[in-house]
Amino acid sequence: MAEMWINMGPQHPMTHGLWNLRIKVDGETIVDAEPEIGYLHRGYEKIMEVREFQKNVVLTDRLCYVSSITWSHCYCLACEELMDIEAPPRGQYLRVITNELQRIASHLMWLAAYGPDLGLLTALLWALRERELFLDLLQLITGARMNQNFPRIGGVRNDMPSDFGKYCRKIIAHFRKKLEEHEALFEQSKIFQMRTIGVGKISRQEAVDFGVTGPNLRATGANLDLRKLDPYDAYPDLNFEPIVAYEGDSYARYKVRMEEMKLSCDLIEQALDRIPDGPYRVKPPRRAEGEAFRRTEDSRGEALFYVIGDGDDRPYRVKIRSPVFSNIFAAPIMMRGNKLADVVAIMGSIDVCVGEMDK
Amino acid sequence: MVDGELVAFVILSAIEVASAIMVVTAKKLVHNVFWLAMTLITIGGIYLLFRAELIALIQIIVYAGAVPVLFLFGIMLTRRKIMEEPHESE
Amino acid sequence: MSGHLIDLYGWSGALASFVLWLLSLPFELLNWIALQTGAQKPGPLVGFIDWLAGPDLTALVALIVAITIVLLWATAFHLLIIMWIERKMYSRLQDRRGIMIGLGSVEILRNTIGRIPILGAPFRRPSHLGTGFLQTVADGVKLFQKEVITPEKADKWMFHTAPVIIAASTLLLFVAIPWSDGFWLMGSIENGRPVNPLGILFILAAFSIAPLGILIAGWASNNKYTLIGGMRAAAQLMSYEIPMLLCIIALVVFAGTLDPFELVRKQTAPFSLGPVQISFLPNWYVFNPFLWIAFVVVFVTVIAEAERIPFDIPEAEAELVEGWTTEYSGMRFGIVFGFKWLRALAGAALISILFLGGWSGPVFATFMVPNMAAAGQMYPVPILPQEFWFTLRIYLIFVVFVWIGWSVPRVRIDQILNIGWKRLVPLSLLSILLAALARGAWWS
Amino acid sequence: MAVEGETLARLKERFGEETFRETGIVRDRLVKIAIDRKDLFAVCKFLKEELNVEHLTCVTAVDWRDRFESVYHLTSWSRNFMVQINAQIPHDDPHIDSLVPLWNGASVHEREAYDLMGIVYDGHPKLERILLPKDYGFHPLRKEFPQEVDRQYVSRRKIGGGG
Amino acid sequence: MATDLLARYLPVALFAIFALLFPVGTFLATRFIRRDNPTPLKDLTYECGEVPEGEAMIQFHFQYYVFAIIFVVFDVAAIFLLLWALSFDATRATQVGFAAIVLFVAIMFAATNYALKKEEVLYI
Repeated sequence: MAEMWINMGPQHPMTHGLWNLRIKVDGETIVDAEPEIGYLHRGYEKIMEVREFQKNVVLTDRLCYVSSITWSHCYCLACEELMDIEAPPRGQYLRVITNELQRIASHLMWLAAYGPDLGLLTALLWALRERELFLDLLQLITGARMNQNFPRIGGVRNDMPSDFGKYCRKIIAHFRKKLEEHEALFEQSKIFQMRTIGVGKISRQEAVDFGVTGPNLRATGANLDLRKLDPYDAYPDLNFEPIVAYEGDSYARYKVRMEEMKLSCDLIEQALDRIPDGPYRVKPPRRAEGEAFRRTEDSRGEALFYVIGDGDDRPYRVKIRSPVFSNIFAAPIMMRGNKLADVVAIMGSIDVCVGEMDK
Repeated sequence: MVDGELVAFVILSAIEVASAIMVVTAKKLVHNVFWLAMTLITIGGIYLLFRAELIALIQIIVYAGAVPVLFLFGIMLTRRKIMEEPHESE
Repeated sequence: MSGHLIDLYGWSGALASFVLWLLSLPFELLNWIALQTGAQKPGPLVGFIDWLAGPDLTALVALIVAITIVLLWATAFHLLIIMWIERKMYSRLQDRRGIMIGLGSVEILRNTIGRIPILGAPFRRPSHLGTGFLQTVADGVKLFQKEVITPEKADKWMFHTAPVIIAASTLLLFVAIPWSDGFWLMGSIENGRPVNPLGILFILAAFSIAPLGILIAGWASNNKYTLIGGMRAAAQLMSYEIPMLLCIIALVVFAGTLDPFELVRKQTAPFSLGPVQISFLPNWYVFNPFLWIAFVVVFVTVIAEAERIPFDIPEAEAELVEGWTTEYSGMRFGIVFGFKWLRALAGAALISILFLGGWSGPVFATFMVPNMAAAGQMYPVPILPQEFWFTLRIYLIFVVFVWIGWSVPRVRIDQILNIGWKRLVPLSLLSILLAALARGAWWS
Repeated sequence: MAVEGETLARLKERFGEETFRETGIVRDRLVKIAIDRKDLFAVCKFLKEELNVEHLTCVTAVDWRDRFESVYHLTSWSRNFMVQINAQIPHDDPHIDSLVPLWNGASVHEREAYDLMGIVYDGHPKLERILLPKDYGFHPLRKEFPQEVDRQYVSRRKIGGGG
Repeated sequence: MATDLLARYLPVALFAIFALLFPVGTFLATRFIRRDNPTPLKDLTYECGEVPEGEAMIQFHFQYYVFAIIFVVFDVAAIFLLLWALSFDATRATQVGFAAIVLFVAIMFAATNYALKKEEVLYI
């Protein structure tokens, strides 16, 4: 029987962004798959070599437009490590709060994209409706909705408004109720279970071998959360347990992300309870020498910035490690043997963001 | 006065004979199936002229709806060289 | 502006009289020849003129007018309304307002009619307060102007033929669907009642042609997505024809006919099921407990036949871009895409005729109108016509379609086929057995 | 402190002091070693099989003008520590062993390093360009690849001539 | 009755002609309004913006062929059942006739199950 290669992308509804998934099918069964990326490569690592440390925060903001704060936060952590400074406690708590807000917004964006993938456009509108609330909160604290440019090397840009905590708690209480509706829309639908349970399975062994991180790894039963394992900022002060699911299929990945949104709500409330007074930013040195890296738990997995300074006020070399870059190349494992229609159910659950993947 | 029934019969049978010839002569197999379907539909029309309404409708349901689709599915499974002109790549 | 109008009238009037004169020339010539040869009028011409004035041609013209009315009624009226219902309804499900472009958004109308003091009020509304009914018209006009791209590698002849097959077979559904006791095309009058003994079978036959067109369209585009989409569509549509046919057989066991008029007539009577008689309930087959399974199965199959969301895998925009319609553009896309709603409309009408009492409805009051056929006689007409009740049912069924469609994800194709063959077919066979048992073994 | 010290000790015990140009504990749960390129595969195999380093976080290529460096960040999930390996590569012969036989996840990172820096990873099953077009002739992250402007920095003083 | 049948189908024949002319006429009518500007790139087969590799008109492993065969069989069987149902008369229904139909339906049911089981084996 003739097997044929099908291009899914770059102009395809399944690819949320510009990338290409080449699929080899035998009839409707997937024999092999091969991601092809680079359509959005902007040369971040080269550009960052000619800009000063502090100015690169603006660039790292634009790595992923749905979770910009987590990226610039990771870069700031790496630079702080390089310069041997530390953000003051209030700054650290503010970072945690904005990070978690951004994580919820990012997961909601994923949920919004996952619905239409499976043919449920209603989920898109509902999830975007809820995402607006968190964008409003981020706007309240940072002044912008999309590229917030909020973390700074040595802290954060500004303090939070005095009534921020009140609004935050109100919106989180509202969101918790709405999230139940979302779960009803998805999980109580037999068709959704038919489409996702047992689809796109990946074992824990393979996931670790292919460098899969984040919710996709935790869906295979690995209790690996960098907020717990390699804590940064104020995370050691907060009480939480990482979310784990055991099946390793699309449904488990969905479940982990849904539970993580609830966890993020908890974390925000804890951080609001414990946030200390004091300065929120220290002045960093202009120049730095040496090498340093920090990794954070991005909303999609393990984000890492490796920064080398040669004594100038610009980094000598910056390396960005995007979780999606590794996750997406594990997709062929999940796909083999599934049906053509499962491609969307699998790729949607991996949560691809092309901006950070192509750098 | 021209008999409308005769006109209908002549038109239908003309289409039928023409499609039947096309079934045999068309180059691509999918075209053949299309013309076969046309032939079968017009045969349904001729049944109707014989006042066999049920047979005509069953002809359309079974022969025009089901059989060509079965044939097409079968053709998709065939080797490429039968399907159209020889192609050197495979 | 006004000068232009008058000028236009002058031109058109002159043109019209010129054309009429040109048309009359051959007859003048024939007349002249006839006068020259001495005869009063040439023989063939007499027959022609008689035929022109005779009852045959009048009947033909009347039929063409009727067909045009039915076509416009289905495509222009109902298609636009159900598209509007769908778009508004799913917008409500998604917590938004949906299409809202109104007449006031048309600048010319706002500037002309909108200036009239009281009458023009609706045209002065801002564009975000309209009902959005004209949005579908605007979409149609836009598609009308779009370029038609024919892929180079496509089988051109088949590529352009396939949408014609699909559109024609879809339109052909409407010749057999009666809209009331008086508003129908296919049928004849016996004993003062309309009959069409095999009407439902004709609708099924028209439904069964579309898979062929879809398969050919998918193949002819020579595109991988269309090929797979076309095959899926064909497999799905024909798989769901069988349960539909079987469930209609179960219904026929009770009704004993495939005549839509007869079916509706039977459902107008008070409910009676063997020994059970309920006077206030109409005898709709949906109330018959032995046909509940059949009703559900027919409902599901109609959703699948219309390629609506839980079963819209043939199109499946998430993985197959637009399925078998991927390569179509311009009005060809508009036709094959828009006619999916027509299939849903026909399916809703079918459900309504089969199970929900068709166009029967309560008669609140009647008024007398003169009978055209017999002068001097009057006959009663209900205030709310039967077409109203039929349309109401169709729209309500369609609303349920929309409701289901926009709150569940899409089913995978092998799951669709499994549902069709492993669930619905056994269920419909069971429903035939139930019906036969109830009718034959139990009461006789 | 236990994990890092133990890791270093076992590495030294297995390969000897002279293999490592530099060893150190940078911070909690982070060990840094610098080695030559010929020892890379053996060290990594030891790390993976004996010391439970399951996860290769990323591979970075650095152009130090006189030499290349391939930097590996390895993570042990089960024992929760990280190893950073700096492997030196001569500038005129940018070849180093591929780690794909050990970690499949290394594949994409090595392809990226090859694409942007031009380091050839021997033994990689499919060493192709990943981010840039296949017919692109340069390795843009090398320092000799010119950046459009040397310094993207225009101060207010330069524009307005003061203040 | 005989003339009535054709009289009933005269509107259908005319309607069929209209139904054929409707899409054809629409397609022709757009020709006067739209502007065609074909370019080689535009006429390329759509493959998500990539240059298509290989052709679509190939031998395609379509896994639902069995369904097409069962469909034809079922179509014919359903027509038989339809004829039975149309002439079903409750007053004259005998137990033998009823048993025959039950047997027929049971055979259909068993045959489908067998075919689908086989299909699951043949699948892929």
